[in-house]
Amino acid sequence: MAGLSFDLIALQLFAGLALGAIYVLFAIGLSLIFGMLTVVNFAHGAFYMVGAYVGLYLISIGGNFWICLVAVPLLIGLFGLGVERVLIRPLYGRGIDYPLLLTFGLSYVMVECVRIFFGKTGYPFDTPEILQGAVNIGVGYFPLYRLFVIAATAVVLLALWLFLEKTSFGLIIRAGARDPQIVRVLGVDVSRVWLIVFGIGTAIAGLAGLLAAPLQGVIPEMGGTILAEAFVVTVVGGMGSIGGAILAGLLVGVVVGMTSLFAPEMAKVSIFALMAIVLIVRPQGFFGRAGLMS
Amino acid sequence: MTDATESIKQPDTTTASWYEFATKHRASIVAVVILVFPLVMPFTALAVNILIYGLYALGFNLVFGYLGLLSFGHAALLGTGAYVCGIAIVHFGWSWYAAIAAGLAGGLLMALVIGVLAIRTRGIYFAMVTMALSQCVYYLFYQAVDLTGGENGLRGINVRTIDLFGLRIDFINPMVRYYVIAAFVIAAFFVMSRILASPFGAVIEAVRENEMRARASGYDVTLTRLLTFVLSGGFCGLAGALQALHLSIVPIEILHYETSGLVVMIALLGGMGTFFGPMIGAAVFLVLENIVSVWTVHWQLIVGAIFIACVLFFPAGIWGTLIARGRR
Amino acid sequence: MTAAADQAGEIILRTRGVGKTFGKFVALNNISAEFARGAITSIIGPNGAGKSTYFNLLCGAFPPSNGSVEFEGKDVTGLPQHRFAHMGIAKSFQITSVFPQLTTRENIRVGLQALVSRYDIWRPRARLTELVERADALLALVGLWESRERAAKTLAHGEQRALEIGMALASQPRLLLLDEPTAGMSPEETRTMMDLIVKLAKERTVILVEHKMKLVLGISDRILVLHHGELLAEGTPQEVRQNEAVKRVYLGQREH
Amino acid sequence: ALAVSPFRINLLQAEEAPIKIGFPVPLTGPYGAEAQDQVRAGQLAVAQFNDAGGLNGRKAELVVRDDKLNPGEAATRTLELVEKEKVNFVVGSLSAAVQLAINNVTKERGVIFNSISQSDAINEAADFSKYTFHEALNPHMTSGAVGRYAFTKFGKKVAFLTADYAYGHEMVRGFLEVGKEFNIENLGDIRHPLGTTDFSTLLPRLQSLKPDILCISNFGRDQQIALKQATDFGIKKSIQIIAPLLSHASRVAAGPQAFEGVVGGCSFYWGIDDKFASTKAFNDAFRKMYDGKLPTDYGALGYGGVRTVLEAVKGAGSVETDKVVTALEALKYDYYKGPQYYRKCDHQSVQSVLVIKSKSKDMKNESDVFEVLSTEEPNEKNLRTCEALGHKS
Amino acid sequence: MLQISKLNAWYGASHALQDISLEVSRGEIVCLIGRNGAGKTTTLKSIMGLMGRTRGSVTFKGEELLRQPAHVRFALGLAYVPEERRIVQGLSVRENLRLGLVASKQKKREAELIEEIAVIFPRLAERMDQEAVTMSGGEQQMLAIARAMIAKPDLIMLDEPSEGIMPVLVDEMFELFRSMKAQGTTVLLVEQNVELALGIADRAYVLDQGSVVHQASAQALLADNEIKERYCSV
Ligand SMILES: Nc1ncnc2c1ncn2[C@@H]1O[C@H](COP(=O)(O)OP(=O)(O)OP(=O)(O)O)[C@@H](O)[C@H]1O
Ligand SMILES: Nc1ncnc2c1ncn2[C@@H]1O[C@H](COP(=O)(O)OP(=O)(O)OP(=O)(O)O)[C@@H](O)[C@H]1O
Ligand SMILES: [Mg+2]
Ligand SMILES: [Mg+2]
Repeated sequence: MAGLSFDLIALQLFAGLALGAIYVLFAIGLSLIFGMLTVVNFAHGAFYMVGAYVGLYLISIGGNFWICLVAVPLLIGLFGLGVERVLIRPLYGRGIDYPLLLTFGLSYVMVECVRIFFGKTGYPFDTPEILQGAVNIGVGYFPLYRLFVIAATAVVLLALWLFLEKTSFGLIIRAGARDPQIVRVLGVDVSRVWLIVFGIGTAIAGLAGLLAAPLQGVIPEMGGTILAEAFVVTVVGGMGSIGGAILAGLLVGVVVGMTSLFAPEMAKVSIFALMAIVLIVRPQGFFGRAGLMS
Repeated sequence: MTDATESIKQPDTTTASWYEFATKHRASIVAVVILVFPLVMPFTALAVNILIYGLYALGFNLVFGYLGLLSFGHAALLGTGAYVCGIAIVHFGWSWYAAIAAGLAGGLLMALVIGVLAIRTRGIYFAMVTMALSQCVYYLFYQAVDLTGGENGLRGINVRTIDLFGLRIDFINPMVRYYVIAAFVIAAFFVMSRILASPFGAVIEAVRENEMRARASGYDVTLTRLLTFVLSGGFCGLAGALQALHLSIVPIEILHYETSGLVVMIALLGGMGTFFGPMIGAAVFLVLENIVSVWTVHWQLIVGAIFIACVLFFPAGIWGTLIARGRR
Repeated sequence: MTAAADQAGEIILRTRGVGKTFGKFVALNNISAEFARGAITSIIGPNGAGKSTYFNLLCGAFPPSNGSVEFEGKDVTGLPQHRFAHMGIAKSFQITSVFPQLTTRENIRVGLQALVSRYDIWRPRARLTELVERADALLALVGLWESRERAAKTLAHGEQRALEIGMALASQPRLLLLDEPTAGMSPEETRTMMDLIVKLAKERTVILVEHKMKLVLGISDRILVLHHGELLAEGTPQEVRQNEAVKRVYLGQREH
Repeated sequence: ALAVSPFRINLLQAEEAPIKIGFPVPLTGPYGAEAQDQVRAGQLAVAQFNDAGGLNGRKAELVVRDDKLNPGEAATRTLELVEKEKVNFVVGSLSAAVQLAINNVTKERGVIFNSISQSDAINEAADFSKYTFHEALNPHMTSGAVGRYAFTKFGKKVAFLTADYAYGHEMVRGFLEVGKEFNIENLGDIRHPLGTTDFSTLLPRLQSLKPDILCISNFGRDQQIALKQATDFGIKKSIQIIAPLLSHASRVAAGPQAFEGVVGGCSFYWGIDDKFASTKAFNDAFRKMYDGKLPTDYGALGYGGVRTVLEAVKGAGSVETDKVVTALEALKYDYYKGPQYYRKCDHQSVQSVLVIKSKSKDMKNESDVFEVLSTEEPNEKNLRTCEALGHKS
Repeated sequence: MLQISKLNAWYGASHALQDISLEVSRGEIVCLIGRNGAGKTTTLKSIMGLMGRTRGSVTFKGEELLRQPAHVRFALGLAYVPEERRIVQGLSVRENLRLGLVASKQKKREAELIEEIAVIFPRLAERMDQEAVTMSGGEQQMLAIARAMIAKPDLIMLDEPSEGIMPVLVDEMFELFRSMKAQGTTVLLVEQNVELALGIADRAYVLDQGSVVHQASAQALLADNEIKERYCSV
């Protein structure tokens, strides 16, 4: 194949990092719920998909993308609160299997409801006007909208980091995941904390869905594929570690970027190969603590 | 973690009469059920699928329910069994029973490879490594188009008649197919019950319960885990081989992680760590999916809702709940 | 009289300069000690002195960072833990560690089985009736006969401690390591346990970690005192009791 | 005289079981909409057959099953259809792997299967049997038609973006074969895994190859996303994108922006009703039955697949397999898009291919999404030869 | 201050506590003694709200507790040191201590309070950033006590605090309880080291098989030979 210029490799690297940022956004909500509540949220992809559809709906009734950017996470977060309260709460302390099964069922229900209300075919989702087009980033052209998504990811991460590190929330959540009873004895209403975390996690999933919509359009099945990728990022980074998720997301992006260059058909399996290697060498992921959830 | 309120295995003196009856005549009940099963199912091919998935879940349950490791890569074991069996017939012209044996061996071997790599990890990480490795297996089979047919799947596993003690019987006949496959499944169930009742069965449970203590008691935890995983691979490999014969094709989807996920669901639905749970889970899941999907295209809504209800109201799974009721 | 008692006085276990570091922290430093067969040796020392760490080295839970462990004349350093159990070394855990969902009897039975059958996947275990009989005998010994059918996790704390000892005994060790066996037991049960330990020591070697000084001083043949990961003192109960350094860092002024 | 007494008719029907056509299609899953259209059109063909009196009064019935786009499920469902429902024929499928699975089950049991989805493999000797018919186009034909059109118009430097599976490879092979005639320069074939949702790491590479034409050989959602993201990356500014197959449903789902200016092939477009009376008749019948809805490409295939079988039954005067096979082989038909017939050696339907371009302006109605650029007439020369497929003679 | 009357509790079907009645006044040290399995832990768990099924009445500062979840009971000024210590895995010593503070209404800064407690348990101060579960048995016990004390509860319940603690420190610890009492904290103590416990306690209850079988002042109990015979040390 034609020569590999420096510019191409640099652009490819950038594309990989950019993709990594999007992975981080997909994964972070999952990681939060996964690592902190020990709930393997199989419905994460469904929340993501519903986020995109809610955005679609809001725009169709006259909203615009910027309103959606606020409203979608809010609505999906509220929905998440309801789900936690009614469905997930009875399952805490029963191990990781039950929430997993329940959210699996829930994802079926959510996807099917969307099919009933919006139909089986997908819809196009236009990139907002001022974010259309590509800009020169020095080594080549790159779509403006993708740059915007990266910025949005950074904002979400910063907010999350502040929330977890600058409040006692992070501490409570980490302790609560391992021994909720003692945390209760120490005066914390763990259920409320869990409720909030679940809400935040799903809100981020919804936001990710909305942001992904202009990249790929919306379709009821859109949550399925990202779920596996999000799991990989979460696990490679070490569960419950935000920093780990960021590092892993970017790494996965770069790995995909580079395999796309040299063996594109392996792009997908490279993610899993990476995960297998990382976990075989370091069973708890980059920043995970050993022993969690065993 | 917390004060989980699982059913404690406590033998009790006051047992419901049906339960007593059922335990006493366990073997005959199973035989009767297997005999009449295809007659009460919507169609025979479904009954065969249930047997096969039940066997698959049985093998999975050994690792999940008894050893306490959640594997998300069992599709690789099932799929390897299916492909090895199919390839033996299509490309090497092996006889059907040799191909089944090859499939079983393929499952064992694949389990050994995955097991050796993954067994060091724990908990959710184990689930993820096994999933990742099984994805790699998927890719391997996907790319080996000449052998496996790649995305188009492996076709041509057409076994029209089979030799049985000199008898040539018509394998196309659905009932014959059912009973031949049922014979294998029953044999597998028998072997499983021996394993669980064996001393090693106790070791498996001990390792699940408390790894540190098991080690101090003199058990090699890693080896026990590995051996259990490999045994499980044998059951799943056999299931895969039977599946290949039954459907006469091996779709690449058999290696997809959804197939791994499916077996988790089946085991949980039926009752993890119970002997008949996997088979019952397979029956309920597949029948439900079948009936509802003929009735409405929105079958996923109903199936999903039933899942949710099961988790909330029958956390021990269908069979697990029945046992708990029966013991009372 | 058993063989063990015949050979009393012979060295069953020896550590040569063993140490253990966790990251930068030196938990145990250069301990050389010998343990005589058939004796009760106690290890005492302040909290965090390194007693449990030392125990873990002796039973193979993890390998020492340096030095070597020798059991019955064989170098066993770095062997996996289950091999230690096969050789006849058993330990009880300081923090209770049982098989929570299994019944009390099954807990013991599984412990016993490790010596007989580990990888037999075919013969029914019900055939190993002898194991159940021995399990019942052990249950009676540690006073859990009545609770034999209860799941271990439903036992009260003290009962679980007794089960812990029973499980250590199950592997028929020649060397028994007991890490605070009576912690959490009522005085009455402690007394029973003490009697039991003395009885056990007739047939095997016992190494004991305890903070209950009356018990320790009463039954030990020899006492090692650890402090900050080092061997502070060593001797008969009398000698140790008189030792000023031991009084200062461990016993305190009150008469124990 | 028979028809006068309703009583007699009921009696007759009770005596003679209906002609059953098994119809496994992926009602759930990403191609649910297409499958729905296949069912609708199939029902139309059955209704027309029944209204015309059936086979001497014996009515037909479509037994629809959801194959969930999964070959294993499809094989199970086909077993159900054959063993339990005792269907006389099977028509259906919407994926290469699924049709091969169904075919493997039906050919073993001597049941006629008319496939209505694309694949090259099904024509090949290994999978073919005398009970196998292929109503749909195959990738070789669409790629050929689109290639012949595009390589003269847009340039000779060609790059490929291909889904890494048999169907994708088959499309590329088709392009390369016609490419030989036009001396195209192959700049490279980048293969992406099936189900890729992000092409951002592949597009810069393609851009740097600076081709005149980019062939996107994939289907469904892969294609929608690839086109959408290629648009975002500004690829269309300098490069003409072509695709062997543009499906109606994909275009609707992805919107005009993503598909704007893309040239591709298809088997049917409702807009050719000014050219063929059969098209008009089909459109009208479909509209009438389904509240003014227009049929799509996959719908037309469902219609053609069912109707050919039923017409052959009529021609054979029986539902006996061998007779129907003979009747099908002899059939010359024009049901919805001009003349067609099944080639003898591989039972491939020889038919026209439309070369279309996606519209983004001047749309008359919501189904008005393509403009037909040219029509390649049915011609056996555009198929792979029987020898190449491994058939004797 | 704490009043329990006719308290019953169950583990599944087994009736672990039967009509327990006892009371603790402000500023007292009250001791619960009894053999293994007598129901001491269960009593404390019921007071703290960790038992599934309970009946009867438990009032604290006049408020009925039984219907309240555990965190509300903490807010009312109750603290509990469980016998299994319940040191949280994956957290450092400091984080475990912080956990004791997240719900407290203390005005002082977190760091200050941690420093205060570190003065009482110097060993913890040395190990602030060690992962807590890797500490020695005794160290973990200290941490569990420190974690409960740090929020300055009105009533602290300790389940076998001297378990695994070395003799010098046991003495110091009981000294500490005495001084806590002096500062107005009420103490409800479960202890197997009966002599020592009675040495600092005001009153004691003897439990057996889920019922209170005896109650008396500490002095009286210490003098009681039968009690001494049965419950006092070796
Ligand atoms: N994994 C580890 N990482 C860091 N420090 C450790 C680790 N394990 C043990 N330690 C430290 O090593 C020292 C010795 O611990 P050890 O458990 O042996 O004490 P011990 O003598 O048994 O004390 P106790 O009587 O309190 O049980 C302790 O200070 C402990 O904190
Ligand atoms: N989780 C449980 N499930 C069932 N029964 C239990 C459970 N925990 C304790 N019990 C039983 O309840 C009774 C009271 O137990 P409790 O733990 O209160 O005793 P205790 O007085 O604290 O004993 P110890 O001194 O041994 O700690 C005991 O008979 C015990 O076996
Ligand atoms: Mg210790
Ligand atoms: Mg207690």
